Order: sequence, then structure tokens, then C-alpha cells
Amino acid sequence: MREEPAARAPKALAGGPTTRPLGAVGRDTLAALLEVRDLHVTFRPDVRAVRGVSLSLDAGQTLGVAGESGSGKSTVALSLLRLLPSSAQVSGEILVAGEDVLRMNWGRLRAVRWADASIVFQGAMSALNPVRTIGEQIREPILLHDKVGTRAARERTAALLDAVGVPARRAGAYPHELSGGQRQRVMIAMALACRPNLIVADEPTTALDVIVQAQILQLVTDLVHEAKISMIMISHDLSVLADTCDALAVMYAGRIVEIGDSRAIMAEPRHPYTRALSSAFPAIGDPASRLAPSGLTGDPPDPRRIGPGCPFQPRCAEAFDDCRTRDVELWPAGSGHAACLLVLPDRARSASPTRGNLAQSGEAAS
Amino acid sequence: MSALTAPPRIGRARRFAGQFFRMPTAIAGVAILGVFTIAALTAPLYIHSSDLDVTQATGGQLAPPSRHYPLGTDQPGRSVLLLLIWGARASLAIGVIATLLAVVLGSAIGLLAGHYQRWLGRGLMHLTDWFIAVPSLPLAISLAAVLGQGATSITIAIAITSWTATARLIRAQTLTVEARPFIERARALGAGNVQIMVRHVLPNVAPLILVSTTLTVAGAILAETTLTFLGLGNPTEVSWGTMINEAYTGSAVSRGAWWYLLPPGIAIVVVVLGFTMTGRAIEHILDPRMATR
Amino acid sequence: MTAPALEARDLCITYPPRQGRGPAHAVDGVNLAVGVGEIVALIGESGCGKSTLARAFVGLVRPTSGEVCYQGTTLGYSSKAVKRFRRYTQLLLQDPGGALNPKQNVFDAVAEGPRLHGLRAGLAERVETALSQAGLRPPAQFAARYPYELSGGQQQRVVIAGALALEPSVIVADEPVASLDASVRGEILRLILDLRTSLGLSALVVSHDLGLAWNIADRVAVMYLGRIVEQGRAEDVLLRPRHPYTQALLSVLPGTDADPVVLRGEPPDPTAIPAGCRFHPRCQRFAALDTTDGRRTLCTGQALAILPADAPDVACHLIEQPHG
Amino acid sequence: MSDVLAAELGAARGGGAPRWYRSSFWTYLGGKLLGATISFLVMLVIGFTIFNVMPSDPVAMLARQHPTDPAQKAALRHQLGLDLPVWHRFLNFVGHTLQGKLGDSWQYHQSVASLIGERLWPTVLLIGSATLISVALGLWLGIRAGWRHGSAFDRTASGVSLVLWSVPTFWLGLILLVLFTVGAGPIPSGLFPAGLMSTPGFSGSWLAHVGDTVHHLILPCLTLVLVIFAQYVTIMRSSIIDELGSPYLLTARAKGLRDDDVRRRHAVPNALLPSVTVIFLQLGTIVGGAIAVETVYSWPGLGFLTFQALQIPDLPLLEGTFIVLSASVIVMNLIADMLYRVLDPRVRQQ
Repeated sequence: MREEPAARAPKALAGGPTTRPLGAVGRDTLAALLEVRDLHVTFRPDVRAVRGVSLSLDAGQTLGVAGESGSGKSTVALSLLRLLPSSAQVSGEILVAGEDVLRMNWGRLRAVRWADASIVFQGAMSALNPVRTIGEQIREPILLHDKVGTRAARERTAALLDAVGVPARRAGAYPHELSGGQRQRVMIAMALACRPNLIVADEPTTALDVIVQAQILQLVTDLVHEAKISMIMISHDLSVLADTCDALAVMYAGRIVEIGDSRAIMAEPRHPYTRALSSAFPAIGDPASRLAPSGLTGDPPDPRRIGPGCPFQPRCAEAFDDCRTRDVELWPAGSGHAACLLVLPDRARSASPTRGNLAQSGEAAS
Repeated sequence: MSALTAPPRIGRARRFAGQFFRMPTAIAGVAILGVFTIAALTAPLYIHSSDLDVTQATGGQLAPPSRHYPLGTDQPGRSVLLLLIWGARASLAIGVIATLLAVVLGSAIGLLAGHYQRWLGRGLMHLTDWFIAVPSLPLAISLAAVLGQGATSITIAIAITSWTATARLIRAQTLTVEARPFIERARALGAGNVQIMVRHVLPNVAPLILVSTTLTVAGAILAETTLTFLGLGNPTEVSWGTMINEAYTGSAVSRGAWWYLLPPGIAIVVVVLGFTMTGRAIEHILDPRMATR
Repeated sequence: MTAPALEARDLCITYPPRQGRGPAHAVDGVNLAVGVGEIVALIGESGCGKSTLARAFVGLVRPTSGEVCYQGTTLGYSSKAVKRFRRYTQLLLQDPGGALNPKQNVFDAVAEGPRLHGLRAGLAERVETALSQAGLRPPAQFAARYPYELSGGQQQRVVIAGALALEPSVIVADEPVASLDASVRGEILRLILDLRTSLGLSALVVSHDLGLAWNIADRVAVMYLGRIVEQGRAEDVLLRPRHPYTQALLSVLPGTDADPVVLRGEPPDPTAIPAGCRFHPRCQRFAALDTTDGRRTLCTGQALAILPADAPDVACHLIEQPHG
Repeated sequence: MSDVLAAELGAARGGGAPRWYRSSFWTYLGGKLLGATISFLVMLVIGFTIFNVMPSDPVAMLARQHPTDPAQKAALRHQLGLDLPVWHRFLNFVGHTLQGKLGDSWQYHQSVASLIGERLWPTVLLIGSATLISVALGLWLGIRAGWRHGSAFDRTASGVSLVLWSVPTFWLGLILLVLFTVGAGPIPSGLFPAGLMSTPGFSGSWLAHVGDTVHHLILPCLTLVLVIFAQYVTIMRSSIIDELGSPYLLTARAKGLRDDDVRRRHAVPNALLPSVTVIFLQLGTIVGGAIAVETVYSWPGLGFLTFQALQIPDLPLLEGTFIVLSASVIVMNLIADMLYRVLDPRVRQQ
């Protein structure tokens, strides 16, 4: 086990592969709770789902990861606990409290799973075992990790169910007897069962109605702040993340294209894709989007065929020649970072950006 | 003016053939079926009635395999190899015909039971479930016994007892296909029941019908050989079942004449394997999940 | 005043009782009209009956009482009448991947409608125009493709092309963009808007997403437990909501600064509709009334009238002045 | 095979399950009992049609052995009640069957019911032991093969079961008979008895009798097991493979469970349900197998009785065995439905 120096001076912000979202207020003496360094995930034979993602999270901090299907956001979430299928080739480092998950032996990994970090999956209906009661499924990790008696485990389960707003007497019920909202609450109770330091919520409210979604989001944010647990929430809806998380990371084609304080990013998105993503969910009352839905032409990127240059170039309205050739990295932009040539101060950009992508690719509209 | 013309559909067939002949199980399966079918069809060319006639047998009684009789001889002295080839005709013919009857009947009932949810569908479903409750071999034995010995009664007996498996399978697949939104879209476009079944359900169920056919033939051949072994076949007709029956009733078993007992059994296993492997290969390629991935 | 392109008059749809639960009043008295060239958004939670209503509008579901009128004439349910009607009202579904037969290529999928309605003359041209109207340019490149070779957005465009091939006058879309990527969502909504301007198409879009209504709807109707509780011009309903349910829906939207009204209780159950105003068990305004207030009995006891089809209105006892 | 079974398993998992799934226990039981009775009646109709309507003239068949003049034939026809209208004969037939009066065997001049009574126990012993072993072996192997989908173990297990599925039962019996009784090469002859259920004229303590019967049972049971367990491996393997992709397994792994626990506590309970249904649906094939095995080993059960009934053919005896065998399969299916009810909480809960 490589001995990890306890205190690490934070990497310089500019250009460093590890970037620290600004949410945390100067608490950098303690090792970050979670630090991902240059994570690459490729599914055999040639699907490059994650192409160099780095981020870090301190205790009590919440990070929202936004992105569409194929952006690699769920792959990052699953790789944090090494839950990817065997066809995945993973490289880079994932340090949970300083210990690299990718190099842990199976015994140590199983001890970390759910005790240090737990996951709330999207489709609660299919993420719960249909033939076992919800009480059993919540007790399972408690009995496994905390080595307590079944009576203590039952009490903890009842307390957890109350905390998430599900009557404790429903512990004997089966998943198919609960509503969508209740099932998601059970998932949250299960995630809190072993008092983890980190909760990863993978699209926790996508399949729910607006009102139930609000209830669940409010529940998650209250529980997380109360217990000072850090959280990574994953969603395709930027505004949901901005409401619930301190920091925000936008992913596209397996990379982070923008990262920073969520309020700053929502107020002034620096990357064209972030702008398009936030305008895809209009704010009611904003005259700009009245009878004017905005979207992106072209298709989401195919992880098998990602060429040089900026992967967003084919769909970017502000692209210019360099975008097709020059590699982009997370450069400082405003209070956060963005992976786009537009944020570079130097004149690397050519004088006039050619009119968007329509000129170059004859690719039909998506 | 329009550059657009209805695109040809042969593309799909060529794509299927390309994938199919790259799978080892497919090649093995088709090879087996090919060899047996050719042997069975060309049998009359090199096997004369004299070879099969007990009175004109030339070999020694239960003689072990020799140069002249590669698989040895049977009780009356006929060449086991020639009997084996001639026997293939009966088993393949009965197996295939019985299966065609069973699969056509089963698919129709399965399709209707799956499509018409209301009384017609439930009625057919119950009919199938009641029929399935009756064990197939006792029913086949009874039918064959009453209809008298011979190929036709065995064919009917097998057909009547094997349509239910196909019906259940096709009904289950029809229900899954009908739950897909494109059926509702077709109905909203104005399609009637017949158009929905023929244009939308059938093409999506066809792969399973094809696979179920190969599996039913495999089962039919096993049933045919069992029935002939039990003495329900035509005793004068040469078939694998009768060969094994004679091995059982005759003294071959007690005298350990393995060369008379082994070949017909191995032939059955190989043919049945041939059908199952082909069926499994077709299913693997036409698997609806594969198509939509 | 020309008759509306599509209209529901006092429509009720009740599903028969199953396994010990009473009959489900999915649609419990609805008047809703879609004017010619107008886009109406019908907003509601899942289980409020909006999908059933959408299917009733295209004649897939027979109403228990009330009627569906197409350009003023009541829809008959004989197979001939329904078939003729189905040419002019087209249905869009939520899951574009599922809405296309995997064994059919794009040409056959689009030509399906015309072939069913016997429009075989000039079929290739009809399919080609439909594909390009739906934004799939150049059409020849898509004709031979199969659904699994297309992206979500392209699949939905093929479904739209299939509808356009029959030159419909009304499109009824049930959650048309709910399962599409955010970026592609705007493109499909803009296509629906373009079709309205270029072909004069009217559209009823059913969704749970208020942002969608703000994006493309002229008028908005909010549905709760089988009935419309508020309707009117999009600007009025979305910016100056008057029904407590609409206010609650808008208040919980992420990104709005209004203090969120998070309704208690579970989503409504169409087999057990509360007496009086059906929203009162979850209504924040009703909960705020102190117990002595006379109007409480109104909410719990007196049923509300069914809103008329076109005039903007609100179904609530606790509204002071009528709609502006 | 996997997709064929997937469709089958889908139906069994409630993909198209009829509405009774959610009704109360008693309506469920009532529904199933009604279904079983109707199956029984349908089976009686089939049996009646085959044995009484189809054969040209049972009396002619009967008279073939000993010469009888037309008057005697007419008397015989009247005595057998053949001159009554068909539906009347059917009612008599049902009445007699329910009272256990299955007519008399032409061959053995003994009542069919008594014959069947003697031969019932050996078949129950054979089928019971073979099924238990096959289910245990088949499920165990199927779970392991399915769980390690695509591994060498999986390929061999499914390959072996595919071959065994293709082997005709009676031929396999003969081969084992030749191998173990007549002896071939290294195997000494006479290792196992050549047939029957007990050595004729065996005397000895009760325990020795049991030992002798078991010694006779081994080969027939082995033959039946080899053929049936192969099907169960395929069914179970396919059902486990269906579960492999389910998200609740991912949750279980994320909880830190060992791979064995994920399989044992989560995948198997879900995969067991549809497999049990499909297995019990194929009980009929076990009865078929038993007939072949009993014939080869002259095991004195209903199967061998069916074979013996084929000699003349002895129609009343054949009819009797057909009815009893079919009734036993119907009862086994009923038990299966009850078992499924207990296993699947989604059903039991209501």
C-alpha cells in the first residue's frame, strides 16, 4: 500500500490535472474525502466512455455532475466503488480518504463499499430486490459492516425509515407494494444505513413526478447537510443540480468540460455546451425562451469515434478552425474552469469564428 | 424526380447469412443436417430392397464389423450400415412432417391467443393449458395404438402432442411484441387487427417460430424413435426405432453385440443435435434483443 | 368562429373495477378544445388521466360518456369512421425507439400510414417530402436504415414523418420529448413549432414538464385526478397561476426563486376520488384556512363545475375575483 | 435455446400472467382447482374419444382371438353398452372412471384398477427418486453455469446438457444395461441386476429387501436422471442469465456483499421462481421417460404396464394407464402452482 502523505498542499489551480471545486472554504489541510486523478475507462473493444476525469471533494461538500446519455457520468459514479463490468479497462487513481480504490484487494474494497461510500440508483423499482422485504434489504449492509445484533439492526432500520418519511411498520413490505416516491426514499434510507462519508446519487429523481421529485430532493439535501455527508449527485437536468449542490461539473464525451461553483456556472456558463444545456430547460417567465425552444443540432458523440480537437466542435455554434485540431483542457475561466478555446486569453483563436457547424459538416440534423 | 425508391429487403437476408455461417455451432448443425438429408434422399440409388429383405440377407448372424460390412450385421444378417441409412428416411420424414403440422397449428393458436386478449385469446390460452396438462408420450402411445401401427398414425400422434409447446412460446412472444409502443402507433395510423398481426407481430415473432420449429423436429424425432421402439411403428418398415427394438428383443443385448445397438442410437443423437444446434444458432442471430441493440 | 380542430365535450372515461378496487375514473368530465393552428399543452402528474385523454382524442379509447369532435363533427366509432378520422389526427408517443417496428426500415415505417389509407399513388414522393419536412435531410440517406441505426432524435423525427405522410391537421403528442436527451429536446419542440407555422398544424402536447408549455404552448390546461383545474393563455397560467395546484407545481420547479410549496401525501388514486374539490386533501390553501372558516365545508362538500372548453377559468372555491 | 426459454420464462414470470395473480389466496386456489378439474375432464374426453369412439369396432377387436357368431357379437355389444348413444356412453364412462372401475384387461383377465394398483408404487418410487435427484443436480449445475456465463464451466455444462437432451431415453437405458450387466472391457459383468425390482425368490430381513430394491433401482434411476437433469440445467441457467443484468444485483455488490452472497441471497431467489414453473410444466416428459426406462429395465411400474398393454393392444388396460398417468401429471401441476404461490412473495402477499 503506497503510503499517502496525510496533508497535501492543494495543486495549483491553473492547468493542474486535479482541480478543486471552489465550494470548499480553505479546508485543505485534511486529505480530500475523495480525489479522482486522470480516470480513464474504456469498455472492450473500443468504447472510450471516460477520457481523463479529475475532481476532488472535501468532507460535507456536494458536487453535481451534469451530462447527457453517453457523457460517461454514470461510468464515473460506478467506478468510484469499482462496480464496472469486467469488460471495463480502468486507469488513473480514485483516492477515498487517501486510499486508492483501484488498487485495493477485494476484502478491503468490500469493507469500503457502502461503509465509506454508498449509492442511490435511479430506477428504485429495479434497484431493489423484488422478492425480499425492504426491511431485510436495509438491514443487510448494517449486519454486514457494523457487526451489530439483529435487534439493533431492526431498530436502526426503523429509525432510518422514519428519517426518510416512510412509516417504520412498512419494513415488512415488498418493493412492488410501494409507490415510486416511497421506493426512492427506501433507497436513500438504505444508502444512509452505515453512516457513509460519501453518497453517490445517480439520477435519483429522473423517473419521478415534479412534486415527488421536489420532496425527494429536499429530503436528500436535508439529510446530507444534517449528517455532514459529502454527496455526488448525477443528473441530466442542470437546474436540479444547481439547486442542490455547491459545485457543478458538466461532462461531455467522457470528459469534464466545465467545473466550478454552481451559482457562478448557472449565472454565467463559460462553455457553449453548458450554455446549451441550461437553456434546454427554460426558466418560466424568461421571454427569450418563450415560443423559442433551444437545442443542439447533430447527435450526441459516439464514444467509439472521438477524433482530435474538441469533441463538441461538430455541434458548437461558436466553433472555429482551431477547435477541430487543438486539444482542449480545463483552463481557468471565471471562478471555475472550462475546456474551451474561447476562454483562452491568448490570440490562439483565429480572427473570425466561422459560422458554426452547419458550414463544415453536411451531417443531417439530429 | 425523387431520388428515393423503396429500398430492397434482400440486404437483411445477406446480412443474416453472413453472420450465420461464421458461427461454429451453425456450421456443425447445418453440416449434420446436410449429410443426413442427402444420405436419406439418395438412399434408393444404392440400397436395393434386397439389402433390406430379411429373406435375402447374406451376412452372418450378428457378425462384428468387417471390411464388407463396415458396421457389422444384424440378427438376420443384413448390413447395419445400409439399415441405418434407410432408417434415416423414416425418422426424418415423420419428424419433419409432424413438426410442420404442429408448428403451423401451434403458431396460429399462439398468435391468435396473444393478439385477441378478450374471450378468443383467453379461450385458446385455456385450451392450450388444459392440453399441456396431458403428458405427451402416454397420449401419443394411446393414439398410435388405436390408429394402428404405421408411420401415419405416429405422425398424427406426434403432431397432436407437440403443438402446445409452440403455442405457449409464440403466445408469450406475441404478448411481449404487442406490449411495444409501435403496435399502438400502427393502430393509431389506422391498422386493423389483421394488418397488425401480419405486418407487425409476425415479422417479430418469425425468428422464434423458426427456432421453435428446429426444436420441435428434434423432439419429434425422439418421440418417433421411442414410439417405434415400443412397437408402434410399422414392423416391416426399417427405422432406427425398430433397429433398437430388435436389438432389445433379440439377443443382441445379452450377447453384447454393441455394433448393432450403438449406431442407430448415435445416429439419433447426432441428428437431434444437428437440429438443436442449427436452431440455437438461428436464434442467436435473430434474437430480437440483438436486433434492437 | 370556425369549429376547433379537435374538441372533447364532457368527456368521461372509466376503467372497469379490478381485484377488489373500485372503477377507475381516469377522465372525470373534461371540456378541452384545440383551435385550428393552435398548440395546447395539457400538464399533469402521472396518473392524472392525461395519457388516457390523449388516446381518446385519437379514437384509441372509447369514452364512457361525452364525445370527441373533429372539426365540429362528433367522432363515430364504426371502423370506417374511425379509420377516416385516424388519417387527420396523428399520435406521437414518448418512447421513439419503441414506436418503430425493429423489422421495418425507415421507408416502410413512413409509408405505413399511406399504405393503410390506400394513398399508393406517388408513395415515394410522399415519403420523401414527409422525411424532409421532419428535418431528416437528405431523405435518401435515411430510407434504407433500421431503427436501431438511428439516434433518439432521429427516431422521433421518423415517427413525425410517418404522421406527416398522411397530411394530418392535428397532432396529439404524449410526452414527445420526455425520453430524449436535453439537447435534442429543443430541436424536436422547434420542429413542432415550425410545422404549426409552415403547415398550419394544430397540436395537443401532453406532458408533466411546465418548461415545455412555456417553450411552445399558446394555451395551457392543468389536469388533476381526471379533471382540468385551470386553463388559459400560457402567459396567464404560468406567470399568474390562480389554482393552488398550479402554484405548487410552479413553485417546486428547480431554478425558480419562489419559496417551494411541497405538497404532502401520495399521488392521487383515480379509484378513490375525494368528495367536493378533489384537490382539497393536498391543498395548501385549504390547509391554511382555520377550522372555523365556513368555506372549508365548500371545499370538502361541494363539487366544482366542469370548466368550459375555451374560456380561461379556474376550478377552485377559494378564488376571489374571476380570471383577468 | 436461451431466447426460446426467455420467452417461456417471461410468460412464467408473469409477463402475461393472468389477473388471478393479485387476487386473494382462496380465489387463487379456487381458480387453480377449477383449472385442474377442467384439465381432468378434457383428458377424459380425449381418452374416451381415443379408446371408445375412434377404434372401428372394439367388439371385432375383442372377437379376433376366439371365433364368435354374429348373435354373440350383438349380445356382447349390448353387454358392453356399445349400442347406447355416444354421450350416454361418455357419461357412463366418466361415472365408472370416477368410481375407479376401469373395466377389465383383455390380456390379464384381471380388473385394470387392481393391475394399476399393484404397479403404482414402483413408478412413484422411480419417478420420485429420479425427479428429486435431477432437480437438485440440475438447479445446482444450472445456477453455477449461468452465474459464470461464457466461462469454460458454462460452456461444458451447457454442451453436456445439450447432448444429454438429445439422447433417446430408451437407448441410453439399453447402453447402460449392456455396460453394467453384460459387462464390457474394464467393467465386470453382473455389477447390477438386468432388470425387475427385486431378485426373484429373495429372502432376508426387511432391510435386505430394501437393499435389494435399491440395487435394482440404481440403473433405471440413473438413466432417467441423466436425461431429465439436462433440461433443468438449461432452464435454470437461462433464468440466471436473465437475472445477470438486473440493477438489484448491482445494488447488492455495491453493499459490499461477496460474490457468492450476491448469487445466493439475491440472484437465485429471483431466478428460481420462473424455473420452477417451467420445470413443473414439463413433468409430462418425466412420465414419458419413465415409460421408456421401465420398459428397458422391465421395472414393474405403470410404464412397463403401458408397454405390456400395447401387445394386443389391450385397449382397456391402455386406457387405464393413460388416465392414471395423465391424472398424476395434472395433480403434480396443481402442486407446482401451490409451490409457486409460496415461493413468490409478489403473489403470496395479497
